[in-house]
Amino acid sequence: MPVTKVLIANRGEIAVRVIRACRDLGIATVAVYSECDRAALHVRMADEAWPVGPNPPRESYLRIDTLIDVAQKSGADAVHPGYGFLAENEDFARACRDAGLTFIGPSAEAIELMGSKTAARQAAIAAGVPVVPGTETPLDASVTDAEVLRMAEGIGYPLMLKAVAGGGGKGMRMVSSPADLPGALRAARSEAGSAFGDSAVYLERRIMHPRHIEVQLLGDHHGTVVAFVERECSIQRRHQKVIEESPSLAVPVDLRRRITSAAASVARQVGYTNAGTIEYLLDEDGSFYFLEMNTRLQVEHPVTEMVSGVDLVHWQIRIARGERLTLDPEAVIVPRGHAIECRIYAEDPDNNFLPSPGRILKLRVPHGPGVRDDSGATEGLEVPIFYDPMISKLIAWGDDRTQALARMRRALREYEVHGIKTTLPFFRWALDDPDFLAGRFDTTFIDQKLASRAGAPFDTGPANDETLAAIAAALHQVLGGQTAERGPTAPVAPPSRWRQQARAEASR
Amino acid sequence: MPVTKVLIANRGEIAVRVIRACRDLGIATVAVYSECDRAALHVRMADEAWPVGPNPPRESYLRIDTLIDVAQKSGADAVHPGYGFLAENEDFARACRDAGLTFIGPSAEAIELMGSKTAARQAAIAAGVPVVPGTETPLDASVTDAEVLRMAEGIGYPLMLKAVAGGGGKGMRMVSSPADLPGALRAARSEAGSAFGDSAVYLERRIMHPRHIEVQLLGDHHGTVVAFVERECSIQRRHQKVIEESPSLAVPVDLRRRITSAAASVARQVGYTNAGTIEYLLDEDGSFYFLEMNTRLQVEHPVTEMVSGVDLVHWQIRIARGERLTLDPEAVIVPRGHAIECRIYAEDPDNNFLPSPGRILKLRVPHGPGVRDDSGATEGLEVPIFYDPMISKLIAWGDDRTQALARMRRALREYEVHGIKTTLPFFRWALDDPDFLAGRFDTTFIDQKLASRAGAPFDTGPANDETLAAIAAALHQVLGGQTAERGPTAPVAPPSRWRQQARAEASR
Amino acid sequence: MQYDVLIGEHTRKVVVQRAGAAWTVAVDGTVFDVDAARVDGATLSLLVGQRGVAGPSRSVPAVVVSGKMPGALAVHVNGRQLPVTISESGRARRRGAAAAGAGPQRLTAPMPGKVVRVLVAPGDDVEAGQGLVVVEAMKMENELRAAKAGRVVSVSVIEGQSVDAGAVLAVVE
Amino acid sequence: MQYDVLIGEHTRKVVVQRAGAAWTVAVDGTVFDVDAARVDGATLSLLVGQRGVAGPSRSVPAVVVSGKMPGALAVHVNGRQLPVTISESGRARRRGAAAAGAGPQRLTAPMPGKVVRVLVAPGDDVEAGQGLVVVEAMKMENELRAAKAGRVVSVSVIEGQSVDAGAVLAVVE
Repeated sequence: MPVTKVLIANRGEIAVRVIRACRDLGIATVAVYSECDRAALHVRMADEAWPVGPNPPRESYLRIDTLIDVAQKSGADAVHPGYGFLAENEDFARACRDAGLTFIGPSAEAIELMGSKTAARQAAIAAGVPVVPGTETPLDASVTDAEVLRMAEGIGYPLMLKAVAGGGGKGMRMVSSPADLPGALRAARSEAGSAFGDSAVYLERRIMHPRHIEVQLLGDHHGTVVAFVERECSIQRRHQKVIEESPSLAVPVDLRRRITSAAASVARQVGYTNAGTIEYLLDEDGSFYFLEMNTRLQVEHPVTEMVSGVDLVHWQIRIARGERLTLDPEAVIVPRGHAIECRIYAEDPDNNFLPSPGRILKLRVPHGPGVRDDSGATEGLEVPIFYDPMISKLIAWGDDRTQALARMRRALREYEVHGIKTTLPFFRWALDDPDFLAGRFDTTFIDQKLASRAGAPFDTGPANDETLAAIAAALHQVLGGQTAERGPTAPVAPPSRWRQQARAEASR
Repeated sequence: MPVTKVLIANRGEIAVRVIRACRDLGIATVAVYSECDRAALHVRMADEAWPVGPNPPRESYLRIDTLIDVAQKSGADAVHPGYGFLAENEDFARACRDAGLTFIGPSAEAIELMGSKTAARQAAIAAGVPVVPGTETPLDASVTDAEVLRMAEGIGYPLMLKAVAGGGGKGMRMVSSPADLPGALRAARSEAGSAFGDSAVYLERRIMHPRHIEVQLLGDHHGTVVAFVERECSIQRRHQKVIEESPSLAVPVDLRRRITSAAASVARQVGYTNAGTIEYLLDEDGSFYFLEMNTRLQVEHPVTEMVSGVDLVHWQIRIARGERLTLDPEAVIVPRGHAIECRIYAEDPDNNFLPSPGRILKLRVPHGPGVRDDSGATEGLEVPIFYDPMISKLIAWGDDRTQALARMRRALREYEVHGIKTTLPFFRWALDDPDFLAGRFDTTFIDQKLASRAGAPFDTGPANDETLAAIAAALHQVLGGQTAERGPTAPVAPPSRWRQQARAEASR
Repeated sequence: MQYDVLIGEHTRKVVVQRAGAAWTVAVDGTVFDVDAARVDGATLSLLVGQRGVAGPSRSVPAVVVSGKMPGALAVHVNGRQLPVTISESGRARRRGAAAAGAGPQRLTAPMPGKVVRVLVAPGDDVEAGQGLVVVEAMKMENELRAAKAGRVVSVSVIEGQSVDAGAVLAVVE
Repeated sequence: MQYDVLIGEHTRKVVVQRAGAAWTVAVDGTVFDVDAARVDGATLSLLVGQRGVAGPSRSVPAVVVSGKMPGALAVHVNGRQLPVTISESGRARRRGAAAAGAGPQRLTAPMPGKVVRVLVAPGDDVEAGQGLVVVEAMKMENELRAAKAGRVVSVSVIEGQSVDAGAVLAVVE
């Protein structure tokens, strides 16, 4: 299957990431953009760029028909879906195939199969991989509360209600006693219905202090599957990963062998090709349970690249071309040093992590040894309100975890984004937390820490800072600084005015 | 020896590099600056910054007394010299020691010893390392032409005349026959005299097509010396390295063992501590000759860091603290992948590589997998005329040389510096040269290629580019772009006007 | 030059005087020696020393971005963003009060979005920090909270309604 | 709008017309459909298509920096720096000639430095590209060369002399 010109059906940093990989391989790139993304970095970096519609994803980045049409008009022979949007949509994968386009990802069948959590559980069981005890069939509206209660008895409390089509914590509820079940069931079904168009849920035993551990893998079209050293993704806020690292402090070598080979057998079980990830819950006693499979390249793939030396996007493309995996499976489960990633969002951590869209007036990105920044942001760019507010992934590598953390702390200090609020102060705080540094955490870590902080500001420091700010402000006036860094495009008045006010109020 | 607060007796990218290393280790930093460097990046990044005098190096960065004074006033307990300036000045190392400051580098004695090329040759011979046949004693003005001619007979023609105190190609002459010797001797001595204050020279057999290969090493204060996989530094313009890589295509594993252990024995021979580099000439027949030892951290150290995973500046500091080297000598001679560095200068490759000082109006630095940028430049900064015009070191890492080159090509394409000329177009050309890509080169490579190009422009492309430029210029007017990107500091009028004129004339 | 500089709740008197090539800056009476250099229109490199304590050697890079309202600045020092209101002495108090959001609190939408839940009704007493309205934007539900305790006097949106940035959602008195 | 755009030796007639949200740009008669968006005061994102060949889809990021002289621009496209002189039609020829350096060639110092060698004397005939004066700056010796063949009419510096940026070193006619 030829891959000489790739349409990237995505935006932001992952579109930029894929463009870079294509450049490395001498492959032409076609970007697509919604109205507000016209001047975005991925549009400027690609060889070609085509409009795909208005700002709402449903009318642009999710329009399969438009994307296929643009791919054909532009003469692309392959499509990379990135992550999110249509990356795990079997209809899109199928539409590409039907249009004679190479879909750089797994088969539509694999996406469909692993997209159903219950089907995925069955695949894992068939592969002899432990799963969290729970129901094996979807519980749609037709299943009565009484029946669900009966199943729940067999699993035991506390348990989790999860959406079959779920993800990102939507349609998820914890139930600690039979009495709570009916209400939770109703809530979860309606949330799932509105979020995924499918109200079916399933039951799962609640592991009390689990870590979220996942295994990246690659499969070629010749039956070879390679699994990589694990990623530690327990640092989550509201079920959203915010910090990932590799390797995990909680995974000794023997366990690593078990979870990686288990991941590989699940992939073989379903004839999986291209890049994918097996997610596990790791219990305190060291036992692990298959959680789900992500049939796409993941946001956090760089930490695996940093410790394995493997360019996963290069391999996605080479696999799609039909090349054979030549990686040494023994080598890629041995981490070279340690890597950690912080997902930097346009959110105000001192305001309940409220999205902070707007124009980036100044941007200073860290550099130097062991630092990598995968970003879609540039000075002058407007962070739109329509999409995921992640503006950058900051990755630090070190010979060991200590060095990786030190470099990340240094990079976070160097990183400057002006004009919008970001989660940088949150990460500066997190990387000084003794429990995090010691590796004492599970998936509830951040939410608990945040609760215990009761909204204490992250963007904080010695009172002396205010004195320095006063000095800077006065000299800025004296030295006649620019009255506004605004460029020719629309100013960010409303959000910024709002933030200003909110801050002033918050400081009462 | 405590190292808790480091004065960095340098400027530009290396000062920034050392500041980052100190940050990683939780060490406070003191920057120094000459008048024109007041707002430089290293000043802004350090914890403290102190003025050390006017712009000419002799009056600021080379003022030992001032630097020691600032170190003591600021309460620094250690000094890092970077490279260049006082990095290889034994008086400075001694002055630090006498002032009770830890000099983060080798001993004054080692600097002095290896600073004399003839003494260094004798040390190499004593360590059983081959040297280029030549004279073992300095030939100062007292040695007559007749005597020199006699020595030359013993060595054979063609031969090289080199300054004993030399470096950077100054006071260097090639002599192909006895007739040329007296004239060349006069020229070399006078050049050496004015450049180094020492007119003494020595003779060396001329290796016709040598590669410049060097071995990085570290020595601690407990007798341990570790040598790293070699660096290939044959890509030089006028005896100045411009592209370095590691490993070298010309060094098979067995040769690597020989040159690394030879390097280690020279270091042991002189009781060398901290970071240093042994430079070799590698002949076409695979025989290698000791050339000289650099008793400092080198510009090109990042390529070694990228393939070894070792932070050399961290180790410089840890060694200075008296820590023991814990690196596995077997591991660090096995390269992890391949790394390559391009030294980006503020020079106009299309104008005989004339320095191009001035103000950086816009700067876009490449990012993404495998790319590292060590730079002292930021937007708004003036590149001063008083110092080395290198503004950045761009380093690319890849799983193999092909991937490293691909990523470097991608990064060079992403790199944008506006307001001054840089050598970026030169590197874009070099990285497409088939001989370079195939590894067919020696130290004469670039100068030969440049000669054969007879000044053909590097900053070139399809005529179509001019059409696109015309479109951009017209729309820039129509859309009302800023009439000048000038900031509050002095404009760069003369150089830019000059360049403009030169360009217009060149295009006749 | 003399300025009133409001940061948070506290207004500082800042007096700036030339001192040769550098500056003497007094903040509420504490005197600093400051060497200031511009990098670009928004970026300053400050070297700060406290009078009698040390020379002006502490390196403080600062970025000052101007806001919409006159005198409203966002000042970035030590990786922190501090909203500052500055005015030449005498004219600060009123603007300060305004910036501090005295009087009725008008809860506005931070960005365009959809109201998914209204958590209070007119007449309700609310605590500082209590959630009032939930707006969905950027694929996330954002609970907008009361900045101070009071009584809800009006709610101007209903669930499912789309709102523009800056739209008033509710007023608390 | 109609412009005369001088690049190198060749002046192009560029006609720009609105076409809905985009533009039609004719360069010496060849018509392009162009979609243009500003990123900042100097940066443009262009999507270019040749009329009848393809839609405006080729992505061309361009940075346009203004020079000292009116109409003098440095345009960066495809990683190249192209000096451009632009003017509304009719007024380009003269400026163009000036920019092209017609008449006697005044060799000026690109930056402050020290004259280490003077390689020619008044009356010498020189080839295009021949070295005239060597100036040391940035720790390097830089040979300044004749842009075109001619006769040296004057040399205004001597060896060892310090020169400022822009100082005339020699004149070739």
